[in-house]
Order: sequence, then structure tokens, then C-alpha cells
Amino acid sequence: MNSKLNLPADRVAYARELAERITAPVQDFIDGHSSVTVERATLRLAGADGASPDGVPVANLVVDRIRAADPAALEDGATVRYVNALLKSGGDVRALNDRIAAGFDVTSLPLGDRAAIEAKADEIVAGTLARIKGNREFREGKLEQWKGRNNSPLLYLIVATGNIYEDVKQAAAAAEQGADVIAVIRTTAQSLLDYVPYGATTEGFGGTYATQENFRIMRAALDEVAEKQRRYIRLTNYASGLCMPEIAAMGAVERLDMMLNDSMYGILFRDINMYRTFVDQMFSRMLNSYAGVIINTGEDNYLTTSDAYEKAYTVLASQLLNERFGFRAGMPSNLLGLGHAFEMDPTLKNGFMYELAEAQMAREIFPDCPLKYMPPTKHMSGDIFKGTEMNTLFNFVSKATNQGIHLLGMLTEAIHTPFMMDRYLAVENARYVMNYVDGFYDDVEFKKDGIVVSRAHQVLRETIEFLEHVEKTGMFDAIEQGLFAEMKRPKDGGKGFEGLVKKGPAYYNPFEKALKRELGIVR
Amino acid sequence: MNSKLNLPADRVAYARELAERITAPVQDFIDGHSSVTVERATLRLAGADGASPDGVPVANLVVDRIRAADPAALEDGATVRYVNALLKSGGDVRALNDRIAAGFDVTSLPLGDRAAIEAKADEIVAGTLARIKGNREFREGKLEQWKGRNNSPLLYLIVATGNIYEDVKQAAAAAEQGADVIAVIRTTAQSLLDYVPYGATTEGFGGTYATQENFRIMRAALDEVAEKQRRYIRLTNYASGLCMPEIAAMGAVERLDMMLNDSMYGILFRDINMYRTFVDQMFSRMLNSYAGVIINTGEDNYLTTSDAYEKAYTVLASQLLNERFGFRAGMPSNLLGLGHAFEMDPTLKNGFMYELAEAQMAREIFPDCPLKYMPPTKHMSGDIFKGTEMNTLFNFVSKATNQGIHLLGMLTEAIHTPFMMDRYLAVENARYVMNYVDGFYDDVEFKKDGIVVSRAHQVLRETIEFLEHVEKTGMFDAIEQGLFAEMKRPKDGGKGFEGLVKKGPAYYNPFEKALKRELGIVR
Amino acid sequence: MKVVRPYGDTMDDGKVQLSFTLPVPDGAKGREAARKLVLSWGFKDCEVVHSAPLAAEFSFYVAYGKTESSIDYDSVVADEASADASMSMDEVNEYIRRNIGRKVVVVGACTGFDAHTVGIDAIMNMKGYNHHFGLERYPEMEAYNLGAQVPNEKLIDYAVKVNADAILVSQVVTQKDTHIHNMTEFIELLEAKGLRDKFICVAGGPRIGNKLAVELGFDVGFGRGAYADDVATFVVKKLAEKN
Amino acid sequence: MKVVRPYGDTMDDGKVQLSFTLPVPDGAKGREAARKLVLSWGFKDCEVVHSAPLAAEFSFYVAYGKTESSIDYDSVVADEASADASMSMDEVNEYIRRNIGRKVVVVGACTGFDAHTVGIDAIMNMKGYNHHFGLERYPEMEAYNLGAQVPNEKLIDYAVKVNADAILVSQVVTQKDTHIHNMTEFIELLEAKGLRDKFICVAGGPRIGNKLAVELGFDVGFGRGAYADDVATFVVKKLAEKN
Ligand code: B12
Ligand code: B12
Ligand SMILES: Cc1ncc(COP(=O)(O)O)c(C=O)c1O
Ligand SMILES: Cc1ncc(COP(=O)(O)O)c(C=O)c1O
Repeated sequence: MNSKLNLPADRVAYARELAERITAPVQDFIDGHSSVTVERATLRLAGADGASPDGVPVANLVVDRIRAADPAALEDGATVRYVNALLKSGGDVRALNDRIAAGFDVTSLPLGDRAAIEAKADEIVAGTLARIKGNREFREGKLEQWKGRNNSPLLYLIVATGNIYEDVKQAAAAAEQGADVIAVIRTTAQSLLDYVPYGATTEGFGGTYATQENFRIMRAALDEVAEKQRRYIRLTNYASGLCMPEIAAMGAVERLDMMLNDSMYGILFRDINMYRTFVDQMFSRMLNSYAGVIINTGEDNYLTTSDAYEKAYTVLASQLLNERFGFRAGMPSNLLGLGHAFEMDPTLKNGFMYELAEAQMAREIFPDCPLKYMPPTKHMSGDIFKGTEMNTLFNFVSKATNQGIHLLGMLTEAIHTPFMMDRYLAVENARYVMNYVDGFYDDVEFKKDGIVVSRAHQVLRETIEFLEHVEKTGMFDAIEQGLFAEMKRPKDGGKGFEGLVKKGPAYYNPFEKALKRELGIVR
Repeated sequence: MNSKLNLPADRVAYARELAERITAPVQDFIDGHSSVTVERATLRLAGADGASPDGVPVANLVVDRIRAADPAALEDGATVRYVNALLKSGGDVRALNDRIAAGFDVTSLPLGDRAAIEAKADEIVAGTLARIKGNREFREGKLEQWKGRNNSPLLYLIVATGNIYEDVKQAAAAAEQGADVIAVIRTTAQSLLDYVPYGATTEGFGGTYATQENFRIMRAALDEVAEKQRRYIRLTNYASGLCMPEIAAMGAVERLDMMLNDSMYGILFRDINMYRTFVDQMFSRMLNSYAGVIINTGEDNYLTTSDAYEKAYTVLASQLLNERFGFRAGMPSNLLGLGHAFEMDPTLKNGFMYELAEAQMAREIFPDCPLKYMPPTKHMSGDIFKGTEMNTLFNFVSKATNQGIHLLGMLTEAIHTPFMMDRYLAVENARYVMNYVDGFYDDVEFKKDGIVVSRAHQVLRETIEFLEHVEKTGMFDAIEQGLFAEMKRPKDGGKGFEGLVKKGPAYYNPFEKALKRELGIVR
Repeated sequence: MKVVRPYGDTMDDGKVQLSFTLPVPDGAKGREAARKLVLSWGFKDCEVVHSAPLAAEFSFYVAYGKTESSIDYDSVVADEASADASMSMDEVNEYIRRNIGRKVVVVGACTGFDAHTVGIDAIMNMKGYNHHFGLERYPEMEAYNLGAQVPNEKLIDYAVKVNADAILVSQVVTQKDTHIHNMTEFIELLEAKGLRDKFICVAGGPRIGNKLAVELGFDVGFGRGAYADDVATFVVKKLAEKN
Repeated sequence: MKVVRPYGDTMDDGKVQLSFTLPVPDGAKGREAARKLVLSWGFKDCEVVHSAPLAAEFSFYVAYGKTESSIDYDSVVADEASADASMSMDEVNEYIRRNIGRKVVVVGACTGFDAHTVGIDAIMNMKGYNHHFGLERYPEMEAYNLGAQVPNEKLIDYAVKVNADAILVSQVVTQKDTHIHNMTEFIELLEAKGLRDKFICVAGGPRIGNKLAVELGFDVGFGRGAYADDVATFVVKKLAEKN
């Protein structure tokens, strides 16, 4: 690709270097810590499944009991306790889980032979990783088999009925209409639950619970449509939140293809503790990297919270930070679905040119990333006709700048979660526009000192200034001072702080070790 | 303006030369002929107003009686008879018209002193031309006074209730919503009437009768809104048809600002005789030139009748012919509202790029013309949401190529003549898009050998081939053979042939003479 | 009995989108008037999600309503001379050869002052429309397309002259019910001349339904999306029936 | 009595645009079902102008109908706590100085699990929204914005602590009527604590109407397009009344 914007390569490299420097101390912190959900994710990977009669997941029961028995015990990691119990109880995971669900406390057993535990753990790790790898190979096989049958960019639709069985119908219809990616929107505030609900669910608010069983149901349904359509249909869910690593683990095992997973979303937009979030995102991203799951980052949230024109630089800054945190978790660029959005005020003169500039800039700065482009939402209104027009221009920019993942805009965005017909109209709009404007990307150039080029240069400049400021301040202080998204988040405030765990000298996590090895992470 | 398409200037000049050569023999024919409606137009300019109790206009009564008295008498022109009667009956135009309407036959009076008749005629001509000139100056004054308050391109809306009084309400609403131009669509098939109805009318099919009184009523209404909005609102009506010169005359007198007036529309799309049409368009265009009325030509009709991608060259060919016929009628480029349209199949891959190419090509080949750009109509369907999207892209291309006059597309084009809300949605769409994409024209360049550039070159090539073929065939034969719009029109067939008049050696038409003088037409 | 209601995102939620203009100023009172109006149509629930001024005394509304009314889908009878069962061009020709044994003659036009040729051309001209060839291309048919703006009288005279089996009438403009006038006049003229039974009468146009056409005395009516195959199928079957 | 009907392009023509989905396959029968359904809502006339398949068993329709029903516009009572009569920021401050004589204290939050801060920020934050400054900028007011995801309990405790005059509750998510639950719980909590009369209770959010808010026990509700001026005007006038 030759550049249309002529962005100075050295400044881009400098911006990346700033991101590297900003994230280094954070990574130091991460490396020394775990969290309750990292431990639970590990337990899940080791086989901890099921829930107590009143709905507490086995993974939570184990971790909670370890902590209850000895507040410092998690320092050693939870897995050792679980594997120990497994060995002692005959090696049947299912039976152990049932016992735990029924009240059995793994800490009640004394720790057995360390070598035996580690050997058993290695065996479990190998089994789980093989399954995840199998999923990855299955996906790659299907993509190869049905090559060329997906849209470009991928058309991404959400379902949000709250009921997994209704979701399945809507998702199948959406896929038949042409969607390439189905995201099951998560019920309101699940990100604030410090556990992952269990089983199939039919009651959610503005979305459906992310549960492993729901993942399985939707995956099966989409595989079925895919066979009919001879087009691989990707499944997406939401990781960011208090259970980011666990949901990533579930996704890896159930062959999800994309995962909302931002290194800072929880902190800024859900008031989750910053240390907790940073630790959690690392483990979840290692899992996604290994599983070949594309992550979707949440830069759009900056633009809905603040003014999209003025704060455009926050998007690029966040992309660079997400990229760096991703690299640190062993993630290759082709799994980094960095986000951005078409959220400028529709009454802004030259607005289209600015949107074009920013989308093109993202394309040029992250040439190998499957950028995830979000539709207009904040300025949508009850005027569904104006909404249709805004979506038309959004679809245009997306195709014209060769985005990778295209979230379809809904004409009823400001009114309700999508009706089936809203989704249909969205797909039709995108297909019409993208076929009609096809060729734009290769055909069009921008004047050297014109609006588009100047805007991109300006945003890059502002981003660098911002990152310099953050670097000087230090990441943790910067967040505390409200430099990001105009949200002030105290270091020891926010949800889930109590779930942070300092790794002790005997900290043991066979999955972490294996993933680091597989992903080649050395630090 | 620097070219984005790099069209070869010599080929463009050659195409113009072909148009010059094709139209020369036609002009020879025109110069030797008049028609019943040219005569009636002249009579109207001389004061012939009103209608008989059963609705036959005074102008028709005069011409019909001259012909009835002596089938050859029109060779001398009708005006001499009317002015003669005027002189003989005491010089009161009003009284004379009333008498004619009541049955009086101007041929019943012997011709008086030629010099006196000519002197009286000159006096009348001077009076009428002064009025028309006054209209022109008034318009220019208002445009100057309210400079910068119109949209660019001008937003053009139609009203079509059939009832002039309803039209007035709708037009006022449209102007308040932001329209710069109001066109009162003419009732179905008025173009086939060989007279212009008289008085205010309230019954039309798919449009409202073009009558002088209706012109007056709408003009007054728009002037009123204009004062409120401090924005000059242009009024448009339809001339092309069997009464082209008369409607032009009415428009000149009542200060219309634009007039549908194509040199071949009547022939091809209304089956009006070709000779008659060519003669009529000349006189009507001289009037429009003098009155400063922008003509709108009908190239869009080629694209709705045939496939817009394949027949794109017919648009450029027609534009060049219309331009040449316009020049021959003393028309400056800034009054030549040459037409084109966004009518390609919405399922055509790269369709947007082709539309962009053709609109840009028109802009570059006719840099001084206020090009009139027509919206998608043929491929509109009952899907009003898709219609909204198509209009969005149309609005985009119009702004992106700096068109002059922008006919707003209706989301309900395939369903009904516009509802008030349809028009509102159209204006809102255009305003949003045009403000948002503003800057595109100056900012964007096209790759040298890309889709856009290649397409423009291809259409120019095809146009030249076509014009060469027409030149070789001769215009009249070409029309007969169906080279235009796939319509075969026999030379002596079609409506209104009987109304053609060969000018005799004593042909007298003081208005024609005066207009040619004023417009500097020498041939 | 199959009860069917509008579907938003849940079975039977009854969700419907509406938009309309009211001749009142925009504002809170107008929005409330719009809401009440929607409720007056039997909607149980209505949210006016958008309003805008169109002029001093006119305003525009977008609303979503929730209806409880339903219809029995099983009792619905589709009445469109639809494409579902049409023969292809080759099948039609084969059918003619087998069941009629001579060329079938059709004459068509867009009548009255209606100048829309594209529709009738789509049905009759060689090249056809949307990859469906027109009747002129059918070897077992003789098709005469008189074009647009053809008076009924002239069309009938021509049909008599070429001894047509079927007459095709296209009507596109429907404002002020001109199509109804034109079509009625056409049938009345035929009847006055005692010719109604001589011809299969086919009407077509984007707003022409089969019901309407039959009501006005035609044998059939074709709307938007009709192709030559559909018309030919109808004509030849009807003709075989008549013989 | 002023009779008002929808307006297409002629007074009282009653034209309305509709669109909806039916859980039936697309086709002639579906279109007829759609038409009948529209007629069942009391429309006199209906044309289904578009249909399309959404899935094997679902189809989409666009229709235009013609209604004869009307409402009496004069009898319509607008019930929106609307912007029409609001004072400007300066006027509000002047009003406080003159009629209340001390700073007015307001506490606001987006409650429950609702994470939408933009709406409450638009009303409260310094910078305000759409060129209307927020309450924090009012010199005669003390405004505390607790942000989003605030439990009702915590909001009330805070209001007691700072001795607030008014509590502002924002609710954006309405799926499954969460807003109604949250708002009801808020009022019930206040009442249980015997505090309901101590505070002026203001609700707001894009789908919150004044009617609804009052029904649920609030003093007033503000919908989309509300500004700080409107809220401030209501609060200070109510406060002056209370004293
Ligand atoms: C192209 C067009 C024109 C062109 C026509 C060019 C030409 N050579 O035909 C021009 C520019 C000349 C024109 C003029 C006018 N038009 Co016009 N035009 C259209 C337009 C954009 C497309 C029509 C078309 O070609 N469709 C494509 C064809 C293939 O579809 P179709 O006609 O529906 O035909 C199909 C079926 O209906 C059926 N069918 C049709 N005829 C027949 C006959 C038989 C026997 C059978 C079996 C089937 C059949 O089969 C066809 C193939 O599937 C429509 C809007 C629209 N998008 O529909 C307006 C439209 C039809 N026009 C309209 C009007 C009002 C006019 C004017 C009267 C405006 C005016 N006052 O000046 C004029 C005058 C024309 C006149 N006197 O008739 C209105 C009609 C409103 C109404 N319902 O009454 C429309 C709907 C636009 C609008 N929204 O206002 N028009
Ligand atoms: C931005 C946004 C978000 C952002 C919020 C960022 C932030 N910091 O606030 C993010 C991305 C985080 C988000 C998340 C979600 N969102 Co959201 N979101 C929106 C969006 C696009 C814009 C809202 C907005 O900011 N509007 C601008 C402000 C200024 O308008 P406003 O809120 O109406 O406020 C005005 C008035 O209502 C009033 N007002 C509001 N509050 C108050 C209070 C008082 C006291 C007063 C007097 C007045 C008042 O005054 C304000 C100024 O005029 C809307 C769609 C839309 N276009 O409306 C969806 C929307 C609100 N979200 C929706 C949903 C479902 C969600 C999620 C639940 C999705 C999910 N399952 O993940 C999540 C979870 C959030 C949660 N738990 O609450 C739905 C709600 C559907 C419904 N009616 O229930 C919407 C409508 C989108 C949709 N069509 O699905 N969202
Ligand atoms: C990165 C990211 N994660 C998660 C979510 C949503 O999760 P929740 O609403 O459950 O916090 C979003 C929504 O915008 C997001 O952008
Ligand atoms: C140049 C021109 N003249 C006139 C008309 C319409 O006139 P009528 O429908 O009365 O023939 C058109 C309509 O398309 C046109 O393009």
C-alpha cells in the first residue's frame, strides 16, 4: 500500500516508542500480579466447570474457599490446589466439580507430591491447549474452504434480545441476510459481575448473559448457517470487565472468533480498578492470541463520551496503547482489531472529510490490523431517515478506506435495540454502498495540503503531545488525573480492587507458563 | 479549475466542432421557417391575451382565423394582422383582445399603412422588451442583495398537486425548508396541447397546467417567501412541447427564472414533429436568452429510457447539441443548464465511480454552465430506505463535482408524486450530505489510469464516434433512423407538423428581428 | 388458523414503524396529537420518536406503535398474477405449438396520454428486461408494440386489423385515477363495438393489481416485477382454454 | 374543535407510511396479509409498495395507508416539561437570589447499572450541552454529579449528607423496563426513609416522559432535548413554591 496521507514515518515510530515506554512500568506491575479471575480462568482451563445449586460457579467456589481459608494463599495460585484435589480424588474432573459444587472445599486436603501435581497439570494443559489449537485449525480450515465468500470489510451485526434462543433465530436471519460476524451483546452490567453465570439463559437486559453454554448454543447455530451459506460466520462476545480472562478462556474453548477486549475499557467506562484491569487483560490476551481470536478494542467509547472531532487523538493514542499491550501478550497484528468510529457531529462542515482522514490514517498506521470500524451512534436520533443517510456515509468511508471489520449502523440506534428489519436494512445499506463505491480506495488520492491530509497530520501531532504528557505523568497517575476520556479513576478505587493478587515466590500457574512459552513471550 | 480527468482538449474541441457541423443544416431549415406557436408567441408579446368563452386563447383565435381565411397567409407572419387591427380599432389592446375573444376576425380588416403598422409594432416591441429587461434586472438585483444565501448547488424541488393554490402552499413550505428553486410540474401531456390554457387552474394530472395566470400566482407567492427568507427563490416551468415559444414568452414576461427547454425532447419523448420542434426551440431560446432565463435540458430522459451505463455517451452528445443550438439562439453558457442524471443501476459494481466520472466530466467540459443534475428515478422502488441511500450518494456526487442545479431526489419516487414530508426529507438529506462532504471537490484527485479517469475518456470517445455517425447521416435522417434514444421518428410524422410555417418573402416578425439584434445573432 | 402479527424482535410483539405529517405546528402538543392519533388506530402503545417542522403549520412525525391485532394467515388469499408458476420462453413456444398450432398475435400499447414506454417495452421488446426476453423474441408469437400515448380507439382498430388474440394495455400514471378512466374507457369501447370477447385483455403497470384489472373488466392485471414470461403464460393458457 | 388528520399532499388525505415485519415468507400471500393487516387498523386503503425476505419465515413490508380517523387538536393537552417557558442561566440565578436567598443544592446520578453518563453530564457538567451550560456553572447552585452506575441507596445517602434540595436521576436503558424498576425503587426507598418530601425529585433520559415520571412519583420528567436551563427553572420555581 502506498500512502495517501504522507504521514511522517519517524513521527509514527516515535508515537509507538512512547506507547512502549508508557506501558513498560505497567507491564512490570502486571508481571508481578494475578487476580481472582485470572486464577478462575486457569481453573476453568484445568477443568473447573459447573456451579453450585444457587448458581455460584465452581471456579469461584474454589478461589473463594482458598481465600477464606487463608487470605494470603492465592499468592501461590489456585491451580495447584485444584489439581491436588483432583489427584487425591481419583482424577475425575466431573466428579470433583460436582463435589465442589455440593460444598467440598479443596483446601481441606493437604498438598500432595509437588512433582505429581505438576505432572498432572502439564497433562491437563496439554489437553486444553490441544483443544484450543484444534479450534483454531478448524476455523482456518473453514476460512480456506470458503475463501472469498465473506464480505470485505466483514459485516458485523449484533443481536441483543436477552434470550439466547431468540438470539439464535435473529443471528441465523442476520447471517442469511449477509452478516459475516455475529456479536451477542452482553446483558447490561455483566461486566460488573465478578463471576460468569452458568448455563443457558433467557433473561437479560439489553443483551444476553455471556455464559459458556450460551457460547456453545450460538456457535452450533452459526456453524449450521455457515454450512448452508458456505461462508464462515464469526462469533463475537465481550470479554472486558471483571471476568475478562475467564470469558476469554470460555471463548477459546468454544471457538469464538472475536472478543471485545480492551486494555482500559473497564477502567474508564465501567469504573473497574486499574491494576485489576491491566492484570486481567494480559492473561485474556495471551489466551486470545493462542486461540487465534481477533480482539476488538473499544476506542469508540472515547468518541461517544467526548466530542469526536476534538478528541480524535484519544483514539489513536488508545490504539497505540492497545497495540503495545497486545504485542506484550504475544498478539500478532492480524489479531488486533483496533477500534475507531464514525461519530462526528453530522452538522460539522467537512465532517466527511475528517472521518475519511481518520479512517485512512488508522489504515496507514496499522496496515496489518483488521481494524474494527464502528458506526454513528451518539448523534443518531429518532429520525430514522437521517439515520439511514448517516449510515450510508459511514458505509462509504469504511469501504473507501479498506477497513477490516465493519459494525453495521442501525437506523433505530437511538430508539431501541435492533428489530429484525433494522438489521436487514443495515445489511442492505452496506451492501449497496460497498458494491457501488468499490474502487474508491484504489482510485482516489488526496491533495497534498488539503483537508484530509492536514487533518491526519494534525491528529498524529495531537496524539504525540498527549502521549508525551502521559509518559511524563506515568500511566497510573494519568488515569487518576482523568487524562483519559475525562474520567478520573483513583488508583485504589473502582470495582474489583480486592480481587487483585500479588504473586508470591511460589506462585504456580501452568497455563500462564505454557502460553508464554507457546507465544514466545520473554521478559 | 484544473482538470482532474485530463481529458484531451483537442478531442473535446473536435466534439464541439461535430455538434457545430451537425446543427448547421438544421439551423438553415430553422431560419426559413416559423410555426403557429412562434406566431402565437409573437402575438402574446404584442399583447394578445385572454381567451374565448370556451377557452380558446386569443393568440390561437388570431392565428387560426388567419390560416382559415387563407392557408398561405401565415407566411407573412401573424403580427402584422394583429397590429393592423390594433391600429384600426383605436390602439386599446385590452379592448381588441375582448373583441377577438368574442368572435372578431382580424383578417376581416384590410391591411393599412405598412409604415404605421411597423412603427406601432416597434413601439410595442420596445415596451415588451423593456418589461422583460426590467424582470431581468429585478432578478439580478435580488440575487445581488441576498448574495451568498442560496445553497450551492441550488436545491431544486418540484410541486405537482395539479391545483395552483395547493402548489403555492407546498412551494412556500418547500422554500421555507430550504429549496432555492421551485419547479411547478406541468400536467401530464400538456406538451401535446397546441395551445396554452388560460387562467388559474385547479385540476391537473400529475402536475398543474402551465398558464400565464398560474405563473403569476406562483411568482407572487415565491417573492413573498423570498422576502421572508432573504433568499431569492427561482421559479421554473416547462416549455418543451407544442407551445415551447409561447410558454417561453409567458415566462419572460412573468419573470420565471428557469425553463425546461430542450432542442429535441419533444421529438424523442413526446413524438412531436422534428421540424416543428427545431423551429420552436430557436424562438423560445432567443426569448430565454434575452430574459436571462436559465434553460434546463432533458438529457436525463435518455438515461431513463435506455441503460444509463451503456448510453452515457448520448448524454454528452445531447449536451453538445443543446449547447450549440443554444449558442445559435444567442444564449451564453451561464444560461445553459445542461442536464445529466444519476441513473445507473444500484447493483452495478463501481457504479458510484462511474457516476462520479460522468458528473465530473460534464463539469470539466462545460465549466461555465450551471449544470442541472437529476436524481435517481428509474431504479427507485417501493423500498424507501434504499431510496434514501441512493439519494444520499446522488447528493454526494453532486456536491463532490460542484454541480450548479441540484434536483432533489424523492424517496417515494416510485410510489407517488411527492408528499410534503417527502420533500422535507429530500432537503434534509441534501443539506446534511452537502455540508458533510463539502471540501471533497477541492481535496480529491483521481489516479491517472483509474476507474474514474478511464470511464470519462471512454465516454468522450464513444460520444465522438456517435456524433461522427450522426454527422455522416445528417440530423434529420439520424432521428428518423432512431439513432437517438432508440426512438424512430419519421420526418413528416409526429404531432404538430401541420403547424409548421414556411416563411414567405414578406415574413414579418418584429420581435424576432429585435431579439436577434439585441442578442447579436447574425447568420 | 395461523395467527400472524407484526414482529419487532420478539414473536407477537406487534411492533410497527409509522411516519406522517400533521397540519399543525411542531412541538409538544403536536407530538401528543400524533401519539393519540396512532393510538386511535388501535395501537396499544405508541412512542413518537421524532418530530420536525415542515412549515409554520405543518409538522412531521416518526413513531413506533405496538399493535395487538392480528390476521389469520391461512385465510389470506393471494391474488397476484404472479411469476411463481410461469413457463419459460421455450416452454411457452412449445405450448403454443402443441396446443394452439398457429402463431399467437398480441398488440400492446401504453394508452391515453401516458408516455411511459419503458414498462410496455420491458414486456414486448426483443431485449426484454432483467434477463427475460420480450414477446417480440418469441418465435411462436407475433407482437406489435404501438408505443406510448396511444388512444384506446386506435389500439383497438389496430388489434382488429392484425386479428390479434390479446391486447396489452400499459398504464403507469395513476394520479387522479387516470388509469381507471383509461382502462374503463377501453373496455367500454370494446363492448360498444361488440369485441370484448374477441380479445384476451391484459393490463399492466406498477400500480396495477390483478384485482383492480379484473374489476375493471380485463382478464388479468400485472404489477411491478412482471416479465414477458408471465404475460405469455397467461395469454396462451387462456387462449387454449377459450378454443 | 379542530379536526386534524394526516396530510400527504392534500388537506385531509390521511396518508401514512408504515413499515413492519411479519413472521411469514415473502411473496404474494405475505403482501396480501400485510395489506389486510393495515386495513385491520382502520385504514381505508393500503398499498404495499415493497416487500423483501428477511429469512425463510420472515418478511419485511413498506406500505402506505389512507386513514379517515382524526383527532380534535383543541382537546390535546401537551404534557412535556418542555423548553418553551424556561428561564436562562442568568435569569435562574437572579430568581434564586430574589426568591430563595441561598444556594440551591442539587445531586444527580445515573442510577442502577446504567452506565450512560453523557445525559446527566449534559445537564450537570460545567460545559453543558449544545451551548447550554450545565448546573455546575450556575453561581447560585451547588451541583454534585455522582456519575453513572450509582445505587439508589448511595444517591439518597449523599443527598442527605449535602442537604440537597433536589435529586436528579438519569435513566437511559429502558430494556425490560429496567428504568421503571430503578425509578420505582428510588421513590420507595425515599418513602421508606420518610424523605420523599424533603427533596424535589427530577427524572430524565431519552425515553422518560413527564407523565411517566409523575406516575412513578417524581415531581417531573425530562426527555430528549432537555437542557440545564429547563431543569433549573423547574427546580427553583418548585422550591420557591414549597417555601
Ligand atoms: C422513466 C420515467 C419517466 C420518463 C419516461 C421515459 C419513457 N420513455 O418511458 C419521463 C421522464 C418521460 C417521464 C415523464 C413523466 N412522468 Co414518469 N416516471 C418515470 C420513472 C422514473 C420510471 C418508470 C420506469 O421506466 N420504470 C421501469 C419499468 C420497467 O417499470 P414499470 O413501468 O413499472 O413496468 C413494469 C411493470 O409495471 C409491468 N408493466 C408495465 N406496463 C405493463 C403492461 C403490461 C401489459 C404488462 C403485462 C405489464 C406491464 O411490467 C414492467 C416490467 O416489470 C417513474 C418512477 C419510478 N421509479 O417508477 C416515474 C413516474 C411513473 N412518472 C410519473 C409522472 C407523474 C410523470 C409525468 C406525468 C410528470 C410530469 N407531469 O411531467 C411525466 C409525463 C409522462 C406522461 N404523460 O406519462 C409518476 C407517476 C405518479 C403516478 N402514480 O401517477 C412517477 C411514479 C414518478 C413520481 N413519483 O412522480 N417519466
Ligand atoms: C453513547 C452510548 C453508550 C456509551 C455510553 C458512554 C457514556 N460514557 O455515557 C457506551 C458505549 C458505554 C454504551 C453502552 C451501552 N449501551 Co448505550 N448508547 C449510547 C448512545 C449511542 C448515545 C447515548 C448518548 O450519549 N446520547 C446523548 C445524550 C446527551 O442524550 P441523552 O442521554 O438522551 O440525554 C439527554 C436527555 O435524555 C436528558 N437527560 C438524560 N438524563 C437526564 C437526567 C435528568 C435529571 C434530566 C433532567 C435530563 C436528562 O437530557 C440530556 C440532554 O438533552 C445511545 C443511542 C442513542 N443515539 O441515543 C445508546 C443506547 C442508549 N445504549 C443502549 C444499550 C442497550 C447499551 C448497553 C446496555 C449495550 C450492552 N448490552 O452492552 C451498554 C451498556 C451500558 C449500560 N449498562 O448502561 C441502548 C438502550 C436501549 C434501551 N432503550 O434500553 C441505546 C438506545 C442503543 C440501542 N439502540 O441499542 N452506550
Ligand atoms: C471494549 C469493550 N468491551 C466491552 C464492552 C461492553 O461491555 P459491557 O457493557 O458489559 O461493559 C464494550 C462496549 O462498548 C467495549 O467497547
Ligand atoms: C426537457 C424537458 N421538457 C419537458 C419535460 C416535461 O414535459 P411534458 O411531460 O409536459 O412533456 C421534461 C420532462 O422530463 C423535460 O425533460
